[in-house]
Amino acid sequence: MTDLSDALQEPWSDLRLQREAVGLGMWFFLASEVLFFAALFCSYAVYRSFNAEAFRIAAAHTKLIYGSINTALLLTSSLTMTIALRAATARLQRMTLFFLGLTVLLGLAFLVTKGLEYYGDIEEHLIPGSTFPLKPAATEIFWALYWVMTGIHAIHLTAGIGVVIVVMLLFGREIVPVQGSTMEGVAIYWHFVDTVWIFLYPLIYLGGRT
Amino acid sequence: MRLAEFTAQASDYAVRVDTLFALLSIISGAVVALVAGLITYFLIRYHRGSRAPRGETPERLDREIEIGWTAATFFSFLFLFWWAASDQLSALVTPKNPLEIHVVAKQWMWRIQHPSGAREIDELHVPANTNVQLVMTSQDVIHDLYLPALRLKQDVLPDRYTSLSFNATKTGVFHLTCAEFCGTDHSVMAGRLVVVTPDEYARWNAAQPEGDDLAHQGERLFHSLGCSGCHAPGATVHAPDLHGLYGRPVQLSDGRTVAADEAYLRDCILLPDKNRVAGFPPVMPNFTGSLDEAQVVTLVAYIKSLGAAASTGSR
Amino acid sequence: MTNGDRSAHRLWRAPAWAWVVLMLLFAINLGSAFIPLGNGNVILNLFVAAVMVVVLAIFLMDLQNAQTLVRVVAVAGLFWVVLMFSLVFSDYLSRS
Amino acid sequence: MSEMTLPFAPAEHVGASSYLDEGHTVLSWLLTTDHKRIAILYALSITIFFFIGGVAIGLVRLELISPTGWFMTSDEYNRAFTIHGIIMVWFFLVPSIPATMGNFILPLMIGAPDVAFPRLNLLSWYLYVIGAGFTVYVLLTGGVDTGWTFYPPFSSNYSNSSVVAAAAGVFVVGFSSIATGVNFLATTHLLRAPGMTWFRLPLFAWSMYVVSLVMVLATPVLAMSLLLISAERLFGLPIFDARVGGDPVLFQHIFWFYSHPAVYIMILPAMGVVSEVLPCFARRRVFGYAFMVYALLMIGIVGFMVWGHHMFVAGQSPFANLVFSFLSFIVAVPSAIKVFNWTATLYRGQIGFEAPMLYALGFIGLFTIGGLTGLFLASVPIDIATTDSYFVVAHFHTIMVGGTVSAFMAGIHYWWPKVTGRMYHEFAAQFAAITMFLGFNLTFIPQFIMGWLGMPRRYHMYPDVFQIWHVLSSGGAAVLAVAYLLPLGYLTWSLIGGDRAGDNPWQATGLEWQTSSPPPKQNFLHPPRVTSAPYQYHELGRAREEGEPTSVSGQGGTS
Repeated sequence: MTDLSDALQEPWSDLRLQREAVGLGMWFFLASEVLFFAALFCSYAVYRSFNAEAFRIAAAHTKLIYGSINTALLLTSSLTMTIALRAATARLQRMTLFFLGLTVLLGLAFLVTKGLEYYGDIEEHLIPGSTFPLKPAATEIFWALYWVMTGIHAIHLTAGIGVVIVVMLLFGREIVPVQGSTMEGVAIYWHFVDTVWIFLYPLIYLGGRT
Repeated sequence: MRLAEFTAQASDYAVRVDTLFALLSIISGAVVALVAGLITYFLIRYHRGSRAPRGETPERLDREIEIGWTAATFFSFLFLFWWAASDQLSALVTPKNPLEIHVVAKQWMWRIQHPSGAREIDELHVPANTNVQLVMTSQDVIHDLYLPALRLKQDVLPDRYTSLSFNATKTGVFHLTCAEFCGTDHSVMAGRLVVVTPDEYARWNAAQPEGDDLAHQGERLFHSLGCSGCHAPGATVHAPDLHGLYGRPVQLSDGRTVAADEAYLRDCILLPDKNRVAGFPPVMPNFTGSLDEAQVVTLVAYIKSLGAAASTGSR
Repeated sequence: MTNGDRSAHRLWRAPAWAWVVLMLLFAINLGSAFIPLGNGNVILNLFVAAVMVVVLAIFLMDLQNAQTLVRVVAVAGLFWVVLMFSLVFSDYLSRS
Repeated sequence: MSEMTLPFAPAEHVGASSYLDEGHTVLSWLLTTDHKRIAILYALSITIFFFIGGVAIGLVRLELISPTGWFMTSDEYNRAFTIHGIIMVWFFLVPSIPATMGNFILPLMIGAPDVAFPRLNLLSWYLYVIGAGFTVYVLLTGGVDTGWTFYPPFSSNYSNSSVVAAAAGVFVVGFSSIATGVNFLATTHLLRAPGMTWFRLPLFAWSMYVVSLVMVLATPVLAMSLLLISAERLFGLPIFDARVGGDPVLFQHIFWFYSHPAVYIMILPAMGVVSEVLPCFARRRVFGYAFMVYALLMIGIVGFMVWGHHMFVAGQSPFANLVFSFLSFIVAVPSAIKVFNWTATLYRGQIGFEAPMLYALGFIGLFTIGGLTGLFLASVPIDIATTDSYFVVAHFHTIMVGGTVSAFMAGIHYWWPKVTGRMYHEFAAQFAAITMFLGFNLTFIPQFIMGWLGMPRRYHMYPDVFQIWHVLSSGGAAVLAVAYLLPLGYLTWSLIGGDRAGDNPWQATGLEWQTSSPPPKQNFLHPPRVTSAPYQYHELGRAREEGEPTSVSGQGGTS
């Protein structure tokens, strides 16, 4: 059980309590993140309720295929992340690393798809400004929100990927033992990013398809 | 400049606001006196080493005191809310057929357009004892029309109409100024509110150089911009008839029904795609950038006059 | 991983089921978007999304095993979101 | 030694090395994860920014002596009051008490060896420094002129100043408050000493808990509002652009969803400090402890529902105005309860007039005035008449400066001996406290008056009928400036020439007084155990009357 004491950090005297603290701290941070996105969703809701038609027209120009592929990718990455966490708790180091790697790959695939989608959007001049092709004017608001929402989500995901890679290095070189409190926080964060996407998907891609 | 330009009570509403202010001041004064008095008394009587008796107060009493003053505070605040809210609600009732004066704010001036067509800058002439409604919009950032003598203030927003209703009871010259920070010369975006008797107001209007009233200015603009090419009854292009439109409910192409008020008409001119009327093709050009707010005001006034004309049958 | 195999099996079975449910819900959302329901579309879509998030939170984020406190925190965020939406809309829905 | 009591200045503490002796290099400070050292880092940085913000407003007050201005252009004036607002709100008031006293005292008070995430704590200070860096950059590149409220479309499309950099600074410093908040929440939940139940927590710890909650839940919304106007300014994404159907008022909703609770971020810790200082110098338990806790929670939660009272004239619907007006009256109830409870705490006390007590009494007076004028502004008609006038300016300064800064000074003096191990010069401090109270009133009472008379805020040039009030106010500001500079002098002097304080110079209860001054790195040489409710000052008094040896009983002791 020597590796257990390695996992302990100041000021904790008990690994169970330390994991609990990391989980709790992470959940408090997520509550904060929820409010961060809530401000964005609230703006979206206000504008959509007053410009339903414009939002329908604008949403029809989003790339449904890319959005759907990305939804599947992220949902799957949540699965691999959960398995990685369970493996870490069971102290299966190689399995943890394998599933973390899979998660990173799925996340990167998401970003690549997102990049292709952005490329298509830019080709179609779907950036609010003088060359913006859609009418009425409020479609610009939808697309402004589109860029901000997906952009912020992508930044969150990129941060998540970065953290997972760092954690993999720490685990791989056995600087930090897998069963410590680290995985707890990483996994909760990753799922949260997925959660945000689950709401973004219908709001951005599923409007105006009928 | 005299202080009375700010502090005069130029309307009944101002008197009511001052009464509420006085009431709150008295209550607050009493609370401050009570708290300060008690603290001072305790500080003197129970300063360290004094001979006043000490000892515990019974816990049950503490609890009752606590509940007592919570309830007392709560109910007095409820009373104050009721008083303030009823003042507010009575002020919200817009009087019928007010004299409608348009205010366009821009960095850093106030442009006023009277229904007669008279215009002025940084000065607002209004008749006393008349219901006046200011309909205001901004050409750039958010401004705020502040009339201290009327105790009134309202933000003036870009691309939206806000309004301010009052009935001034005192003639005289009062202050008018911008209260929402709007950039470099915010502090000098000020002018005068001139309350005159209705007779003088009529005389003042007549003396203004501009001959046409707002609606006629709008009519000229309507023709010169080519609006009449589509919106005239005999036009070949399929466009909505504007006669009697003002105030009527309009069915839009996305299923909503809205009242054709000033904001709606304004949007129709500047953002024709926002509220497309059901059954018409989207061919209306967008006038954003080619019209300033003052011109939009005249066009809206013209369309409103069409509504009035249709109902009286004079056209 | 010699004796880890059987336990590994246990590790991924429950999450895998949750994943299957999530993918099904996702398919429902995607499919229903093409059925004209008017305003019903967005309501249905958001409802399904909410169910997905609940499934994800309970089974993948392990709220099922979490302490009461953590669950309270998870719900607290939502309470404040409701506050924000209801008070913001108290303005917008009553504007004339 | 019984479980209940701890002999005063126990022998075993003598010779224990303090946190200050754990390394003297600059790096030992910059890389520290000790909550006490991080508190000191924070204290130094916010002091610097307090004086930068103070210089800005000093220039503004000097300029306002003349109704037509005399040494600034209007643009310079606008930049001066904007930078004053941004720095004072986000770089001084918001972190003031939580990041310094909260960081230092909270773990001690609940008997923890450190905060839950010490490295996150250090990160939060670095985030503050990065945010501060942006702000300094803004200062050096000519400033920002939007007012601290960043209202679009002025901020997004019209201002010609460093709006994005200023917003970035505030955005980053926001994450430092979130980090502090998360840390305190986890600490309070999981690191309380054995026996420290929730209803044995001192009120300062409770206030830190509630304020952390508000920080964590409100700050991200500010971050988003600033992000959106930056996106609009940088990339032309028309989110609040009325020309395409956007609504600038929506920004105000989002902004005030944070910025009203931000007032509670500033005032709740102040209430916590005063709730520690008053019972100590009145030698009396806090009157109605449970009600004080509920009041804190009520203020924290209902405080989120009142933001619309900043928007009564902004184009918000009249119905929403009434809803927000009602909720604003409701949130005033718990604040009133707190004032009554503090007053009742003095009843039958043994009141001493040391500097912390004077500051705390000043707080109660100013908070009462500030709170009552809040009722004026909660009433829609009076708010319509006075919003955006000096009445509002005076109101929120009375709460935020009169209240929070008084309490901040009270706390600094109260815990100074614990933090440094030295006593400051008592008379100098008393003098400064009284000067501060008088200077404050001289500054802001004229502002209340001219605000009600109709003087709008953010005015560079103003109608000359208000000059007398402006001159009085500027005079008061000069007195206030002296009162703020005095502590800088005598507190610094106390580090060199102050008397040794001893572990518990005030004979206060509370776990932070049961360790040595300054405390050792791990806070307690023996893990403390708590056996009774806080503020057992009456026990102490009784013990003294009965001629028992001086001992600090009450909140626990070492086990």
